[in-house]
Amino acid sequence: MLDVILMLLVLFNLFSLGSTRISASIRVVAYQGAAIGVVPLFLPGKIPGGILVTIVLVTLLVKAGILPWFLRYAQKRVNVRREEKPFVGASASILSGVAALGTAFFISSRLPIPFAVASPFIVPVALSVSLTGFFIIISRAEALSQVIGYLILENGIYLFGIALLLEQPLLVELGMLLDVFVGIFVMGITVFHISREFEHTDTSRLSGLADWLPEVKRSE
Amino acid sequence: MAILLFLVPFAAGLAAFVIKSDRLRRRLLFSVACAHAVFSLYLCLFPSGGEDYRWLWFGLDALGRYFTAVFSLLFLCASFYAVIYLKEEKSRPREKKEEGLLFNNAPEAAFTGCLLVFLASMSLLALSRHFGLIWIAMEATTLVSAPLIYFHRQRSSLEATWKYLLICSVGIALALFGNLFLAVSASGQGPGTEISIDRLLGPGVRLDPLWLKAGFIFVLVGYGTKMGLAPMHTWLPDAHSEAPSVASALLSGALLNCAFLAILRFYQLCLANGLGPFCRELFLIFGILSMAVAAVFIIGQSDYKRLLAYSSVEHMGILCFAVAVGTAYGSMLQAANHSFLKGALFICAGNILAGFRSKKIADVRGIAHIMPWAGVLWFAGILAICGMPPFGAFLSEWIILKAAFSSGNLWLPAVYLFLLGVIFIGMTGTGIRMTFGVPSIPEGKKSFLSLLPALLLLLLSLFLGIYMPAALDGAVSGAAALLGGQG
Amino acid sequence: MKNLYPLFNVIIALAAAPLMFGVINRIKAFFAGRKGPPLLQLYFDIGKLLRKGAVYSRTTGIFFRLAPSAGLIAVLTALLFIPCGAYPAVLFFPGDMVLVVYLLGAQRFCMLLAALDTGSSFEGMGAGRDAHFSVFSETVLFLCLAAMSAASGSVSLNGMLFTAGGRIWQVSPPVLVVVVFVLYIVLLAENYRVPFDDPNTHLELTMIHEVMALDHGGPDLAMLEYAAALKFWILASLPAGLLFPHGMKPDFFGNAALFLGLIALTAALTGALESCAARLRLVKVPQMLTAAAALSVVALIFLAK
Amino acid sequence: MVFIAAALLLLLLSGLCALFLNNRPATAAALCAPACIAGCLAALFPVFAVFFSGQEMSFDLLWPAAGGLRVFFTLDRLSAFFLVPMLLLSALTALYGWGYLRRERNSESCGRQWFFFNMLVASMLSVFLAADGLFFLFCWEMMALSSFFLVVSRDEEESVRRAGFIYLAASHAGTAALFVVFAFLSAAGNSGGFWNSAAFPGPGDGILRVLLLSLGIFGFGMKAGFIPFHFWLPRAHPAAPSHVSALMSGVMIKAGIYGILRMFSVTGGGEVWCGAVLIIAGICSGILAMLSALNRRDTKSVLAYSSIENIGIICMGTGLAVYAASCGGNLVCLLALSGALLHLFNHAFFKGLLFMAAGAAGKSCGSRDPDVLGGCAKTLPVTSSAFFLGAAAASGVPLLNGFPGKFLIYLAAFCGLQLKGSGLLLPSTAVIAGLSLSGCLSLACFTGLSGIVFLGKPRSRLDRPEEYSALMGTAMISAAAACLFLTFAAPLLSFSLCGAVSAVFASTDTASAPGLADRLAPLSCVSAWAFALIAAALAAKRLLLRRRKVSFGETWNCAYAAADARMQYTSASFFYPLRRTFTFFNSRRSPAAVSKTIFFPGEYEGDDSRRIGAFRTFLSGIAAKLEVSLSCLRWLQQGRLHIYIMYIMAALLALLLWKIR
Repeated sequence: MLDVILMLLVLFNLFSLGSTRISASIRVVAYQGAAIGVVPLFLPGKIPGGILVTIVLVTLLVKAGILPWFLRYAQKRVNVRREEKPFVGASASILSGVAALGTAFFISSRLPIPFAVASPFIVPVALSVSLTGFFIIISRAEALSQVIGYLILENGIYLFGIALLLEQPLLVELGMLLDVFVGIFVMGITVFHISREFEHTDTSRLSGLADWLPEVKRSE
Repeated sequence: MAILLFLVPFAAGLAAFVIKSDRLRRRLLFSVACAHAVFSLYLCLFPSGGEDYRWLWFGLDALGRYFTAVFSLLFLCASFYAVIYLKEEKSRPREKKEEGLLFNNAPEAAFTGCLLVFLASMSLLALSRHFGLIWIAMEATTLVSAPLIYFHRQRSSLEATWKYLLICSVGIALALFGNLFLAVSASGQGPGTEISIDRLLGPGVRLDPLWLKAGFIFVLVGYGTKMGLAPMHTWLPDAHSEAPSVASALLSGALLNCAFLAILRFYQLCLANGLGPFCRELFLIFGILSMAVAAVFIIGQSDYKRLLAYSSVEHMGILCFAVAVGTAYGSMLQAANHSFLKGALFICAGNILAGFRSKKIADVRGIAHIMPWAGVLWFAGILAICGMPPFGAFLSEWIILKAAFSSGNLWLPAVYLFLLGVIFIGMTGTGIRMTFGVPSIPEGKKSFLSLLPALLLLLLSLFLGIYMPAALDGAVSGAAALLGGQG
Repeated sequence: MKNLYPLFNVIIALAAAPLMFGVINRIKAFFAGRKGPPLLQLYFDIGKLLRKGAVYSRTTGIFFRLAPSAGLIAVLTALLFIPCGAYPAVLFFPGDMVLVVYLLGAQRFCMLLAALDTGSSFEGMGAGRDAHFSVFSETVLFLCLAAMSAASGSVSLNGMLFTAGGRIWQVSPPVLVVVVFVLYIVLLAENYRVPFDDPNTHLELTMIHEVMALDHGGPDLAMLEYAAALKFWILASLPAGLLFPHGMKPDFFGNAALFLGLIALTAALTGALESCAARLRLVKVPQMLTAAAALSVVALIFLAK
Repeated sequence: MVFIAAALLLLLLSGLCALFLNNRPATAAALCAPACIAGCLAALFPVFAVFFSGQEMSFDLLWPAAGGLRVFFTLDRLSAFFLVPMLLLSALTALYGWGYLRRERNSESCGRQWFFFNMLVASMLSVFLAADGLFFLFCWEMMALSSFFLVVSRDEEESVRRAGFIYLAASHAGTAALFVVFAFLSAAGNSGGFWNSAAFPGPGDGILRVLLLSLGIFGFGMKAGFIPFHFWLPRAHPAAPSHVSALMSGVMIKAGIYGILRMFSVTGGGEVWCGAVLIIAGICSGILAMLSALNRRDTKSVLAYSSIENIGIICMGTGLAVYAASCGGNLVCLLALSGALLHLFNHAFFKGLLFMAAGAAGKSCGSRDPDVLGGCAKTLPVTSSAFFLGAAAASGVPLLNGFPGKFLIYLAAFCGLQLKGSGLLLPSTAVIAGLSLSGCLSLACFTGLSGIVFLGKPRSRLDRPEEYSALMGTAMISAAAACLFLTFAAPLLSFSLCGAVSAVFASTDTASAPGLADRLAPLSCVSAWAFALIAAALAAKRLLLRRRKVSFGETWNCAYAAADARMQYTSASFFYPLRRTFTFFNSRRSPAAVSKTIFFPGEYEGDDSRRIGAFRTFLSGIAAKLEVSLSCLRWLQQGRLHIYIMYIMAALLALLLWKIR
């Protein structure tokens, strides 16, 4: 069952890579968050049920609830429908997502986990989710989709943590969650400011501060 | 008791958001800074009976004490300058010279509050003994310093803020990965080993080397982003050049050191588990790379705040280089010198900017003639940060050089000296161009008060250069001892 | 009595130096088929000048008055270090040849400043050329001295020309011939003779020594001319000392006569050269002196083996 | 040693006070100049004690700074030999500067200038005394820094700023090399002597020693300023105020020579190749510097070049000594090195004198271009006679103190010729040729310069110049007196010369070698005799002319009556033949750069800036290339967030793939 969820996560990755519509990717992120949220239920760990339930609920609330909602709100606020001109096209993105998966498997093959784990796919999938997030941040021009990428990156990390280290003191885990939460909010606020100042949120055009001027700028 | 270092500024910060009266808020800021500085200095110079303070995940060992003292002194001067700066900001017409567009500032309450919370989160970072907590503190510094950068509500600073926010968040996310890897490597001690320094440095704790290595890589890249190591330094020049000078001073003088501290915490574990050579190799690579990149961008730089930012990149490289060649002592000393000098330089830069209304080096001529104090301090600071005696950087860089020679490989000191030389030429050339000559504006503003903090910081570095009291020496070598530094 | 002989030699030099210019002029006159001035002409001139008053330019200052005397003294002092054939010099110490050459340089220093003191463009021109040529001739002279010292194994003029006696020729005769030749070239250059300078054109533009003497008169001019004569004697006595036949052990008067003869021979040679050779173009002068320098270096290298 | 401490304290404190008297120049000068003089005189007591007695004294005080920076003073015969001229000249220049700065236009910088002047003196004093490697570097940097601030004191002019920057960069490049050398020369725990050389590779110790020695020669040579490390000097020295140029030219550049000698002495003598390198550098400096000097139209710049030439002479002597020491030429080594040191000693005074006189003339006439000056000898008696004395000494007139040093080096070279088969022939010949050529060139140069500046008629309608200040006059007169005294006192120095030499080369036993005094005595006698005779001759002439008519007229211009001042020979025309002969060396353009108008040649336009020498243009070329290639790398920071984040990802993945296995 765990492997199925991991499988799903990978699929969500590829989908989010493929879609250039902001709302679609927000939805995918929400699903991904939900999937990660339920992972603890399928772990063979011996954790007192109350704590387990708390974790699941909080995670679901934050990752599948508040954050996607906030992103939608932000999208409406700055009013962008779709990724106009991504640096990498959809199909190429999907291929590179596969490449990221491969890399993740390769790296994790070199990192044998020193103890028994529920599924051998946890580490590679977590890594691949993070790499996907990375890739989205790099390849998308819209500020909002970069925030989404960041969220996916965090999802990967969270998956890693929650799947391998549930025994870790929860306070820290929740603190991390909280931090991500605040981080996303601050980013969102910045995005609002950007859209107010520049009347667009295309970060590829936010390159005024540089030590190197391309020809076009020089000529101006 | 030391937890107050965190609690007081935090509470004060929260208060600052709600306080209405400007004067009261400024007084609050300054008095908290004073109290913090005095207390941390006391803790640093007279460690209570050598017994490190502990309270569940909080604690203050020699390393923490040293870094706290340094950034708290810097914060004291910066806050003094901030008070004057905010006064002026209220008065002067906010008009940006380059584009000529009007802009207004963030509410002063938010600025002051963020400053205090920033101090609080840095203290938290120095205080915390748990890697998760360190990570939270680091993320917190990022989040609260973003509004500091976006003080001037204008496009360029917004762009800088966005870059800063995204790049640093990504970096810190990687650092989080590093923490998790650490937890995995610690899981050999039975499930749920808490990843706190004291637990993992405890007797008979063996960490899984492979995962520890991976963790260190993640942490180095992640916190290195925050610290401004090349090639992750890219946010730094933008943020430093766009932030108000007081924020730039804090960012480059205090924040970078704190990131370095976070990396050093991890380095302690690696040392204990015999990964010293591995870590030092990585430190060496990033150190030399940072110095080289800084050299590239310092030569022919056109914006003097960016110049200072790149010089920070260079000095972060020097810190790593020092640890790599095995002189933690030199590294600690250099960190202090860099904090003080860079703070002084940024405060001078703030005054120059206020006088000349331009960040372009080409627009600034003959500071020494129309703003004598600013000119003197600016040029002295530039010489000092290039390692000229009688300032402290001369000694620390000398110590590092000797360690590099004793490390056996003659290429290291050669490269180090070459890069320092190139940077020296770049910086002093700019300094001469700006300081001397026929002034490019009729009359500057001659306010000594706003330069007093810069003067104090320079004097501090001068003090480090010519006299080292036993207590201070003890503090530095105590901090170095934790990093396996023989001093 | 015997150890006063060197002093007598100096007195002979002082007495006979002006004669040499007379010799030169007679030879030139002979080549030109004229009768020419009497041998003692320079004596008469000096005597007449000493009896005259003085005329100074208003432009000139103290230097103009100081230079002739100082120059004369410098040359006189240099003369004391020159051995005379089979008899040693009055004074000698290790390295005295350096002092001799620099004393001649000191005389030049005075002459140049005196020339510039007049503010006349002609004298300035002469001074410039003198400075120009001396750069080469002095260097060549030093290289010759180095060669002589290497050959004779001594570091003083006295040792080279007197103590070593004829033995210096056992080292390598052909090389020493070269040295003598180069010394002769230096003699010509330093005394402003053809082919380096033409003492008796009537165009001040082309002259060096004469033009620098333009503004002097009376006792000053006398000292100037006398110093020039002494300088000729000194430089001539270097090759003469090398060529001196130490084999025959002459008594004092024989030695004096022999040495005088050698120097007179040099003078005659100069006269002959002046009457059949023309003056070089100024541009060529450095080239010729450089060639001389090259010759002396070659000599030095051959001597070193 | 309490005297030295007192002197340092006096200098520093008075300097600090001057810093706060910035707006009251007169007070600052009246405070600092006497303080500087008093300090120098106080420091002279122990120095003279060592200078004449010969046993070294030392004291150290632990200065708790990071890395255990110990202040470790040692005063031995070598440092004493360098300190005597340094202190005397500092006192003289302080006196001179008192008068010089008194009537400065922009009085606001005077206090600052005095501060840095006293800092410079103090740092030089401690450079010659510092026995600890790190402390030496400390003082070395302070010296460079304070002199830099003095150089840029007239910073309104672009050229001055440029000169200052070049100076700072050059000296820092040198210091970087010294850092390497001293990383090996300052092992922990100083054992009383100079520069603990425990870690330094000993003789015959392979490539590392060669590397370090050549780095040392580079680093110290950058300060000494012999070719090819001279490029900063002709810019910086003229830019500085005259008393500072006098100090820098007279003493500061000698610190480089001191460093080289000290390095040889602590690392067991130099090696043959060091000697060869020094000789070659010396010959190049001796000749090329004078050739470039011929092109200058600025008195002080000519003097700066002549400093390079004299450093070249000193290098020749030093190099010959090092060479001979490793070829077993004991006498040659002694003579050559003592010649070099003696010349160094004398040069301090006559070059200081020359710079002071040039500065005074420049102040009085308002210009330093020889071709607009002329004929000020009558109106500036003191200045002109001081300058003539210095010029005579600099061109090696035997009756003055410029000669004995050269004489000893010549003598050493001639002695070297005698040692057949010792390999000394080539260096000796080279030294003889180089010395004579550079000597003749400097004679030509200085006669031309002093003649054009001070003799003849005034070339332009300058308001009638007058002596600038009595204090300056006093300083110049006393410097001139020192020069004359040194002419006769040369034999008295022989003891301390031997001491200094044996401090450098412990191997050369100065006892067995025939005494230097016997070598030097004849010179003094001859000078005395010549002075007496000249006086006699003048008296005789006066006697002759007593009852005769002495009349005055116009200069005989070949019957051209209306010759005016503009028809005089200028320095350009005076040096034309020489420049023309040596065109190849000193300029890319032919020196006949005279813009032809229709009938008359126009202004001579040999601009000096482009003639500083091929080497500097070469350097600046490299710098330009470097800057361009660096600016190509700037696309790294091109402002696009995505690229930045890609850097992070790339770094991470690279490290992971590389390290994790």
